[in-house]
Parts: sequence; structure tokens; C-alpha cells
Amino acid sequence: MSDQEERISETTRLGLEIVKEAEEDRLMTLSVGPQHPGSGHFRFTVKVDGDYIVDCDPDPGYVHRGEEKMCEYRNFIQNIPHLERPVIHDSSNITYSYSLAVEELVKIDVPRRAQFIRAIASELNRQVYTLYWLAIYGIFLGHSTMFMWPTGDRELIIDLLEALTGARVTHAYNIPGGVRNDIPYGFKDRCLRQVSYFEGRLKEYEDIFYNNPLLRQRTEGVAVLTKEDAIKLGVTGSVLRASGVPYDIRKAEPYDIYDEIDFNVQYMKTCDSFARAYVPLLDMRESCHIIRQLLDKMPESGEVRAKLQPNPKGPPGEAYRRVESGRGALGYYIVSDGTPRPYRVKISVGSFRNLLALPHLLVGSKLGDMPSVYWSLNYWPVEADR
Amino acid sequence: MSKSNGSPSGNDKGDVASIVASNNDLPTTSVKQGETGSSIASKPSSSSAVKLKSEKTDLPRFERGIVDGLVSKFGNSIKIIYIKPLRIKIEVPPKDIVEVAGHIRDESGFDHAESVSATDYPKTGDIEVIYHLGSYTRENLSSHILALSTRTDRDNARLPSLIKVFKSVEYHERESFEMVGVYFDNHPRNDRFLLPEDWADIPPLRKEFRIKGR
Amino acid sequence: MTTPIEDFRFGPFVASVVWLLFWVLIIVTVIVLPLIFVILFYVPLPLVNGEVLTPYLFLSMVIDPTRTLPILNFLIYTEFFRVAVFPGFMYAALIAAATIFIERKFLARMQLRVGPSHAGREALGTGFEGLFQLVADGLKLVSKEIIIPAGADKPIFWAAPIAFVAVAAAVVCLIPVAPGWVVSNIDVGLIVAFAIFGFFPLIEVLFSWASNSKYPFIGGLRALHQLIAFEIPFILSALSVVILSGSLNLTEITYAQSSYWFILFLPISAFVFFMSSLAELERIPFDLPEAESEIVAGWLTETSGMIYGLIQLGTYVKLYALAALFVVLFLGGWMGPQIFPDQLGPPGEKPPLLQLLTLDGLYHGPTANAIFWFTAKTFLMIHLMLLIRGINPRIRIDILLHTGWYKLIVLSFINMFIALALIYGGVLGPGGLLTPN
Amino acid sequence: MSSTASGFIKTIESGSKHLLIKRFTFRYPEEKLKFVGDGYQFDPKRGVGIAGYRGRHILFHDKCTGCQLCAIACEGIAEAIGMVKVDEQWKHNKKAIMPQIDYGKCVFCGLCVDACPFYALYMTDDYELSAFTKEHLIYTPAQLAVKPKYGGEVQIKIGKMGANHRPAE
Repeated sequence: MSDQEERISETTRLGLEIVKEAEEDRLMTLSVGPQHPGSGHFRFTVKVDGDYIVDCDPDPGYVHRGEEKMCEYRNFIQNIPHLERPVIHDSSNITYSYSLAVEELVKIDVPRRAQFIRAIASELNRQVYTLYWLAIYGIFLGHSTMFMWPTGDRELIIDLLEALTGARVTHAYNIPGGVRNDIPYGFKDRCLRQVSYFEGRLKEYEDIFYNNPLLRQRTEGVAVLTKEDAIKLGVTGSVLRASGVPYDIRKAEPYDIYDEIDFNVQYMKTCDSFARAYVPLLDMRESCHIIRQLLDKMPESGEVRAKLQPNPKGPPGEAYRRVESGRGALGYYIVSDGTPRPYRVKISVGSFRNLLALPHLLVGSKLGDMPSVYWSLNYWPVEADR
Repeated sequence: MSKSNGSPSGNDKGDVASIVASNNDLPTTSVKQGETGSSIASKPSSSSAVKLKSEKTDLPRFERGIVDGLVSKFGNSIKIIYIKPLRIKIEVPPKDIVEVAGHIRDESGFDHAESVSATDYPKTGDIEVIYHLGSYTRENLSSHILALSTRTDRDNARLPSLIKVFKSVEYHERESFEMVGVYFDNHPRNDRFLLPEDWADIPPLRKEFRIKGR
Repeated sequence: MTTPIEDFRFGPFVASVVWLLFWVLIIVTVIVLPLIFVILFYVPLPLVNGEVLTPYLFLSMVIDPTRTLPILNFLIYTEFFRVAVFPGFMYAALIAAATIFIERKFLARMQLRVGPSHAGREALGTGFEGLFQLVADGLKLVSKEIIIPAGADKPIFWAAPIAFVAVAAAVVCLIPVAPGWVVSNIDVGLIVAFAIFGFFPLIEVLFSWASNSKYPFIGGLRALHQLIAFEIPFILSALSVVILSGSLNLTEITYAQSSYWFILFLPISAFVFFMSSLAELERIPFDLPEAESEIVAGWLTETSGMIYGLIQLGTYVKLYALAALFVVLFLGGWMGPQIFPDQLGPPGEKPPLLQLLTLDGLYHGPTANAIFWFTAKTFLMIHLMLLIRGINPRIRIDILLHTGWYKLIVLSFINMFIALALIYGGVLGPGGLLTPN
Repeated sequence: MSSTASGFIKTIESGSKHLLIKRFTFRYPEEKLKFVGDGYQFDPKRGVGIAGYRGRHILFHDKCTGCQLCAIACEGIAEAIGMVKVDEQWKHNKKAIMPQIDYGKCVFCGLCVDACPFYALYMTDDYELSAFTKEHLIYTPAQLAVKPKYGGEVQIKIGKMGANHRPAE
């Protein structure tokens, strides 16, 4: 009797094992990246059960170049060109908070006109980044027109930045103590004209892409990142604002002259993939208003660069400053030991913080939603790796 | 410069009047753009607006208040490093850090970690780990950063992980583990993250790791 | 700053060219010419104008313009010409090539860019820049290595692309382009067309399985789901056309629309047919089997070189076939106002050269008109498909299946009932109000 | 349902509208952009740069003193500048050394121009530097002294039918 029972239990166990193995066989591991067209310089493995993703493991680091270590070997000025390499499409913002932190350490005041020019460069550059992001978002969803329009219209802004800074993408424009050069003659009119034309283009984006019922169908209600989860995961930027938290560093901790600028923090309460895609567009529109105000309020003349000795150094200390970049809060934690070189630099980038939401959102969603969820997180692989 | 579509080039020193005149042919002139832009922005804001807080008057007192709450709870185990406008730094011994962090999250209102940075100090034989904590939920704290720091021995760098308190430190702590070599107890994956899988050197952000040729 | 190419000598270059010519001459005289004569020995030569068409006569006719037209006249009525050239493969391939060019230029126009701009820039003036891009692409694909993944099922891997083109070309045989100009005019043409379309998912699944890779496998399964889900509304929407015309023969369906195009009575069916043919073609917004950001290139991931080229050719031939089928079913086929004259050139006796130029005896006004209208309508449909591609994102598989199984089937049923009501209400059909007598 | 239909109609309208709008493509080798100024320059007295495109450098031999400040500035950035002997006699340049720039390494940040206190090193708007070998990318002081000819004349113009690139009037 007991023998029989044992045999039955043995068969059951074997049967269960077979079932379990079959369950395991159901799962298919897909490697997305680094040579996958939908990943960028980044890899994550997903396990799919049929069409549903059951596991996701991000593996960044393909473009890690040790920016933080490199900073320790160069003085405060020499760090500028290489620090903008992680995200060359947003290079004015990634050097902006560095400049703010160094100014706090070295104790320099920035001339008022320089603060305005910095803010203009920062706003323009955020638009360049967002357009590039939007273009890739478009092509990730198979919308080739949405890839071409933003990449084309990006040229309008790049043209302005080229006139302002002298380089198309790697500007090296912000510097501790101000900006490298004054705005060129006739820049204001040119900027106003191109920015207002660009603002008109944003309506076309809405018509062809955001209001397209097919896009709405596949992004609305998908991969909902609730407000509580967003706060718990510490996401930032447009991802956070799309989850219903109206948090923007420009409003929360106004740096330079942002406390004199009147603007709204754009946010949405639907928390889904569509909201994360739509908030950057609202931000671009708001940014156009900000640029107009900045050009309007900017003093007509004045210093744009505080005098610095060649190797600026300050007393030992530390500073943590952040700005709102295209991907959210971009903070620099700099420790100085009194020498002209920083002792430790930590770059807290928005992409790295948003990465935490990727496994959280992908698990349970469909494979077809993978590109839209991944890229809606405003993740820039190169910046996250630093 | 013709009237049709003259664009002001930065190079030629043409007269400004003609540029403005040529602007008039466009749908919106530059002057009008400025007006509309400011008027839209200065309109009474819609639902998506956030009021700019004027709290600059009580800055030092406010931060002092945050720290006082902590000190009164935990007493001597909290060491205040500095209190600056919008920035507070406190130092806590490793054994208390989870408890202090939990209190900071629940009572003080700092709900997420913006960055976790480990700094190597070979002179004192320490590694300092700083959690920069921010707040999304409390509006009066949104501009503040509380730097919660702790120190550990650099030869045997072990710290309790804060992942139970702040979920957002997960990848930051993993990065600190591989870059500076701080082992975080109770962290689910003290594992390679950014560095290559076959990295066989000391953690690169330690000071004795020198870049070749420098 | 330019560095000259090293080790270039003019003498050796000329020598190599001469050497090549020498071998070509040897091969032609020793192998090719005898081979031709051996073949001619066995092949019965056809009669043209009462003369046996020997190679010498053929050459003299080609040279003499007055004797060229009879040859052409003879050739275009051969079965081979129909299959290979005019309503058959070459015509379809030509339209496919034109479609690729138009697609690239049209989408570029919509996306505010120029499109292919360098190949063939100086060929026909600046207006046609990029005309030879397709030739360049084709040469590139031919010259590329074909990589077969390890563990691939080689026979299927090789056979599937060829089968894809063959099946796509098989549909073309059934399309009537002008009165009498159809490769095979069979009574169940419509059913045969759908039967042939049923092969595509099979080929795709076979190929994706043969690739021995994960992404093609997912893509193949997606293709299977998608094509099967859309097959049913596809057939149902064509069924209402059959109800109205009372025939499955595509030529008779065209003749049934000599007074009214069926799209007037069956707009919903036409819509369903259009959407289903987009899904059948795997074009945006239904390009899930090839969704590049999700599964690299879907079932095409492991294709390379000419395998990819063949599949692309098959896809575009299929595009032509579906657009043409839409034209036949809903837009009245070749029907259109007569705009071509009955005869080219001045009436009466003409000098020989003018005879050749005006295609005397070869040219037939109504046929030319029919071909023109058919091609124009086909290109209109192709443009519509391109417009849809330009403005839409890709949709997700569950939405796609939902659309196919629920919405489109219901819609095609609605229109089928409308068609039935028109027949039984005495509006259309035998003895109806609008039936042409 | 009605919103879906109107969305599709708007989408189709927007797409077909763009068939009529001017193309934005900038055809590079035939057209070249017009830049602000002659290139990035720096005024050491005021300590502020002058806006301009940051292309390859131009070196004024009559002003260069061979002080190596540009090479020092570049040390931590690109290490593109090396000081080489020149076969020239200058009163202010006793050592007769001048910068030689390797454009395979240069990142065009312009911080060497900021470092020069003698108005000797500026940048120009010449960006077409491609060469067949790496050695050709190293510009000697004599090559750097040549003022480049750059014929850019195209600018973004905005009209009623959209923006495109047209020659500046």
C-alpha cells in the first residue's frame, strides 16, 4: 500500500517536473541590444511568455568611459569639453550644472547677462535633445514621418546654437563664471523668428502623431507608472511629470534667473506611456515661451564672463547643484580639496535614475509595447553609463 | 536686403530698421511674438501650474528645524556637517543609518534618493557614502537636498543597504559597489553593472587606481 | 592631398582587357554559336507572313523597318510573351520598380526631404534624380554575400524566397489588364487568387523556422496570426462583389462594372478589402512581422544579399497584384473614357519609317486606352497605400487581431447584406433598375 | 468613434499638406551654410570670446611668442597641440617654436584660443578637413597660417510655404 502510494507520488512528482520543464520551455529569452535596432548602446534581456514579458534585466555599460575618474585628473576648466560627451545633444545642460557647482565651490558671481544667455542656450539645447528623442520615439513605433520631421526641424535650433556657440552639437559654451562669448549681432531676431516657426511645427506633430488614433490605441493605458511608484523609484524629468508629480528643478529650485521667468510646469495625470511621450512636447512648447521671455528681459549689454584665473580653485568643500535637463534633474556632486582639480565628481543623471523604472514597467506588458515603454522613459544610454 | 524674406544674419552689419521691416511680411513679427509669448506665460495659470513659493525669508530657520527634529530623536549619533540654504549634510554611523533613513523618509518627508556617491579618502582610511535625498511629495521641501552620509573602513568596506527604505538607491548602490568597492549588506545584487564582466582590477574610483600616463 | 592608387600601370590594364576579350571570343565561337545551331536544329521555326522565321530572316527583319512589325505582331501573341512580358511578370516587375521609386520620392516629399538623390542625377535632367537608385541597390544586393545561419534548414532557406516571388507572380497571371489581355482567364479566378494568397503565411512560417533564430520565429508566428486573421474579411469583402456581378471570373467582374463601379455600392467592402490587403502586404501600420524596433526585422532578420532582394521583389509584385485586384473588383478594371485615338499618325498609306513609328497594325486604340486606365488606377491605389504608410505608426498585435476578427468581419457582412438587398430589391442584378442592357 | 474618425482625417490632412511644403533638406556639397563672423576669436583684454564658428585654427606668425599656453590648455583635453620648431626669425619668439595641431585629436572646444594672450591663435570657419591619411591631419604652423577660403552663403529662410535653405541676399 505504502509502496503504491510512494510510486504514485513519485509519478506525480515526475509529472510535475515535466510540467515545470514545459513551463520553463514556454519562456523565450530575447536579448535586446546592443546591436538590436530598438535598444541604442544598451542591452537588456527580456523573457517572454508568449507575447507577455515576464522578466527584464537591464545591462548598461557599453559606453562607460569613466567620466567621473577623468574629472579627477583635469582642472575645473579642462573638464568642460569631456563632460559634455555623455550627452552631446544636450551639452549645454550637462555643463550647466557643472558650472553652477564649480561656481559655488570657487565662489564666483555670474554676470546677469551671462545668466540669461546660459538659460537661452540651455532651453534651446533641451529642445534639440527632445526633438532627437521624439524622432527616435517615432521610428520605434514605426512612424517614419515622425522620424524625419523632428530631425529636420532640429536643424532650426541647431542653427541658432551654432550661431550662438560656434559648434553644432558639442558647444563647450557654459563655463564657470559665465559663458564663452556674447550673443552675435542679430541673434535675437533670428532666434525669435525660428523659434516661433518651430512652435507652429509642434502643432503638426500633434496632428500626425499624437492625435493619431492608432498611436493612442497602442499607448494609452499601457505601462502605467503610478504616482506612488514614480516617487518610490525616484524617477525624474518627464517620466515623473507624466505620473502626475509637477516637479521641475527650474520651479522647485530656481537656478540663475529662472525665478524671474513666468512659466508653468507641464504635467499629466494619466501616468501611461502616452503621457510620458506627450509631456516632452508640452515642455518644448513651454520652452518656446521661456525663450521669448528670456530674450525680452535680457539686459542689452553687460559682462558675460567673470574674470577667472587660469587655474581656478576654491577652499575645500563640496557642492551639489542640479538643473533640469532634457531627461530630468541633472545633478553634480563635486568635492574639492582646495587644489585646482576636483577631488571627486559624481554625476547624477536623469537617465540612470529612470532606468530603475524599466524592469518595473516592462514586466507584465506585451512584447509589442517594449520599444514604446523603453523609449518613453527618456533614457539616454550614453548618459547613463557616463 | 530685399523686403521679402530678409533674415538678419549676424555677420553683415545691415541696418536694423530694414530687418524689422522685412519681418513685417512674415505672419508674426518679432515684436508681436514677444508680446504674445509673455502674455501667454503671464496668464493666470491653468490646472497644470505650480505656484512659485516665496520661502526665502525663513530659509536658515527651516533647515535648522529639519535637523533639530532628527537630533532630538537620535541624539548624539547624528553629526551635523553643515547647514546651508537648501542643503543639509548630516553624518550617521553605519549601524544607525537604516533607522535614521527610515525616520527621514517617514517623518521628515524626503522620499527618494537622487544620487548615491561613494568617495574614497585614503588619508583617513575612510570611504564616505553620501545619499542625496530629495522630496517630491512635500512642496516646501522640493528645493532641499538632505545629504545623509556615513563612513566605513576602506579596507573592509561594508555598509547596510538602504534599499528597504529607498527603493531608488538600487542601481546607485550597485554602481558604488563596483566603482568604489563598498559591499552593501542586504542588497539583492552586489554585481557588475557598468564595468565589463571581465573587469579584474581594483574598483576604479579608488584613489590608488591610477589612469595610465597621468 | 590626393594619394594616387599604388601599383597602377596602364599597360597591364590594357593587357588584361585584351585577355578578357580573347576569352570571350573563344567561348562565343567555340561553345555558344554551335549551341544555338544545335538548338535551332530541333526547334520548329514559326511562320511569319508566310515565311519561316530563320535566324537570318529574323536578323534581316530587325534591320529592315518595314519587316519588323510583323515579327513584333507575331511575338506579342505568343503565350510566352504573355507570361513573361506584358500582363505577366515583366509588366508587374516594372510596376514594382516604379512603385519603389515613387514610394521613396513620395514619402520623402511628405517628410520634407529629397529622397534618393545621387544615382542617375545627370541621366534625365535634375528632375529625375535618384532614378537609378533601384539599379544601384539591386547591384549592391547581387554583389553581397548570402549568409546562411548556422543550423539553418538549408533547402527551405533557399527555396522559400524563390517560392515567395513565384507565388506573388502567380497572382499576377490572373489579373486582366485589358480586354483579352490576361495570362489565364479562368472561371474561378477570384477563388484561385485567394487560394494563392493562402500560401504566403506558409512560406513565411517555413522561412522563419528554417532561419533557426528567435526573432524570425516570433516574426513568422506574428505573420501567421496576422494573415489568417485578415484572410476572412479579405474574402468576405470580395464576396459582395461576386454577389453583385454574379461571376468569379475577373474579366467578367470587370465587364459587369461597365456602367457603375462597384465602389459606389460597396464602399464598406472596399474599405475592408483595402485594409486587409495592407495587412496582407505587411505594410505599415500592419508591419508587425517585420517590426524592427521589437524583433529586429522579423522573419527577414536572417536574410542577406539576393535572398533579401528576392523577398523585396516578391513583396512589391504582391503590392501590385493587390492594388490591381482592388482596381478590378471595385474600380471597374480598365473601364474609362476613351482618350486614345483609333490610329496613330495621319490616316492613309504611310512611308515605312512612319509605319514603324506609329506601330501600324500593332496599335489598337481601345486596348491602349484600357492599359492606360488600368495602370493609372493601379498607381492611384499604390499612392493611397503609400499615404497610409507615411502617416501611421505600427499597431500592436492584439489590436490587430481584434480589428481583424471583430470589426472588419462585421463590416464586410454589413456590406454583403446591402449587396443582397440591392439584388433582391431589384436595383441591380438581372433585370434590375441600374443593370445595363 | 467620431474622435477616431476626426483624428484620422486630421492625420491625413496634415500628411498630404506636407506634400506641398518646401523641402527642408540642406544639400551639403552644393550648398554651404553661412556662419556668423569669421570664426571664434578671443579678446584677452576683456576676457570674452567673440562669436563665430569653431573650425580649424589660424595662427598669426607675427604675433606668436611660443609661450606654449595653448599647448598647456590642451593638455588635459585633447593633447592635440604640440610645439614644433619653425624656421623663422622673430624678435618676440626667441625659441622659434609654434603650435602644430593634430586635427585627428582636436575636439574644437576652442579653449586654446581662450588661453592665448597675444591675439595669435584664432579659429576659422573652415571645417572641411578630411584627408586620406592620419599624417595629413597634422597641420604645421605654416599650414595654420593660411587663411581659408570658405564660400558658405546659404541660410535658413522662413516663408509662407515652410522653411528651407536659401542663399542669403
